[in-house]
Amino acid sequence: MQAFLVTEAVLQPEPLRQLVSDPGHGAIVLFEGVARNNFGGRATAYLEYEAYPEMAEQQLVLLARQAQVQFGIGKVAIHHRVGVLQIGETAVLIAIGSAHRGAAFAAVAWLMDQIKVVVPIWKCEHWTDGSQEWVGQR
Amino acid sequence: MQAFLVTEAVLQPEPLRQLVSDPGHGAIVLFEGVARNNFGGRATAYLEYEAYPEMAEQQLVLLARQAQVQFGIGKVAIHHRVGVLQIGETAVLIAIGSAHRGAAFAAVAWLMDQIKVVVPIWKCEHWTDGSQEWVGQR
Amino acid sequence: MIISIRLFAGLREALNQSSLNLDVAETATVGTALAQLAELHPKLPLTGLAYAINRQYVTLEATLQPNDELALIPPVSGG
Amino acid sequence: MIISIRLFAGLREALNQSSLNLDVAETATVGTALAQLAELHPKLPLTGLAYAINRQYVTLEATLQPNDELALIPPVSGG
Repeated sequence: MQAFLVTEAVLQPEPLRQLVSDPGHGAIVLFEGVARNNFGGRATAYLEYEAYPEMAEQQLVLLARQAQVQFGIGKVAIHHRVGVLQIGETAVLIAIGSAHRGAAFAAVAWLMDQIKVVVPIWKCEHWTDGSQEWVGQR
Repeated sequence: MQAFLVTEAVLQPEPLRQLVSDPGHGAIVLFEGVARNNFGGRATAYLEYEAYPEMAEQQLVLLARQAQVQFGIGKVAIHHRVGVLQIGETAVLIAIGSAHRGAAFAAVAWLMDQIKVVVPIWKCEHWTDGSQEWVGQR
Repeated sequence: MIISIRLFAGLREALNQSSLNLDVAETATVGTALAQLAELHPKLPLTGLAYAINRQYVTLEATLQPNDELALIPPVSGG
Repeated sequence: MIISIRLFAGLREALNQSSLNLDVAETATVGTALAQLAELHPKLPLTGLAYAINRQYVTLEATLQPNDELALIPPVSGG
């Protein structure tokens, strides 16, 4: 299993959890960003994600290395799904192993913020009224 | 599966994840506190946890309710293991579902801090030199 | 009246038992019950504890009722 | 010289294609290539973009080499 992956396949937490586990780690944090049934209160039918996959994977690797230096965490793995996602399906999965939990909590929040700024992946909301919209683009 | 449980059985992330999932949630955070191979640099052979289980489960419920009010998170589930744990095994598992990730990150950090103050569970370090010590008690 | 006392971790190991019954006065508080316990078991380390009656945290001043479960809670270290 | 341009999300939908080749001057920068593209496809929404050459973020002033892959990156919204 690759630690950093952009994939059309359903994301699986357990293999990522195993990738980041280590006898020196006292904390494992798993974060899942999940397709929600609304955005700003407007009803979502389903989501569609598109990526520049080669660059997105590179960016995820860079962010993880930066987080390791900045927060002193241990192993990191990040998978992002692309294609059509039904409500409740996982879009992004971050796993962090760390000696101490504080660093892992700080790092996972920072990683998610960064992913939403620098990783070339785009979300299209397909609303229940049949219209669609690339988030952040008008 | 009970949402709040003190148990001798190996903790399983997936059922807890399912307990907290909801179509209105955009974020799921899973935290695992794991038996580490050292404590303050001293080598640990294995851990032993003891609980006042009836009260510990009550306290976990109270903390979860408080976190829901304080942080606006959605569903919460917390399991804590007792008995002998080998290095790498999970001692505590917290699952949080939330509309937004920021609330979930804040709540999981707060919950772990609180667990270490008010939930009647005790950890005994069994060192590799054969001696043992109840953490926090001399 | 009889109350039961729950012991954990180092306290349990010190007495090699996880609970015991204590016959206390009708007016007993957590504090007076502890003093009685200390007299019975002088080596029991009773400093730095928290207390719970029937699974609720209480102070030393809390009064006891017949059949109450008084738990002596050393510094916790879960997680 | 020929460079390839990658299009995503709204840009991809606007042209109904995910990449195209562009014949640019040897001295071309991201900015001059974009100006050329805007002339070819006046309806393409080219505001608010970031740019990458061969998967590295660059500015409008970056110079292009033959066979470079220039990606036009609308505001991202992963996660």
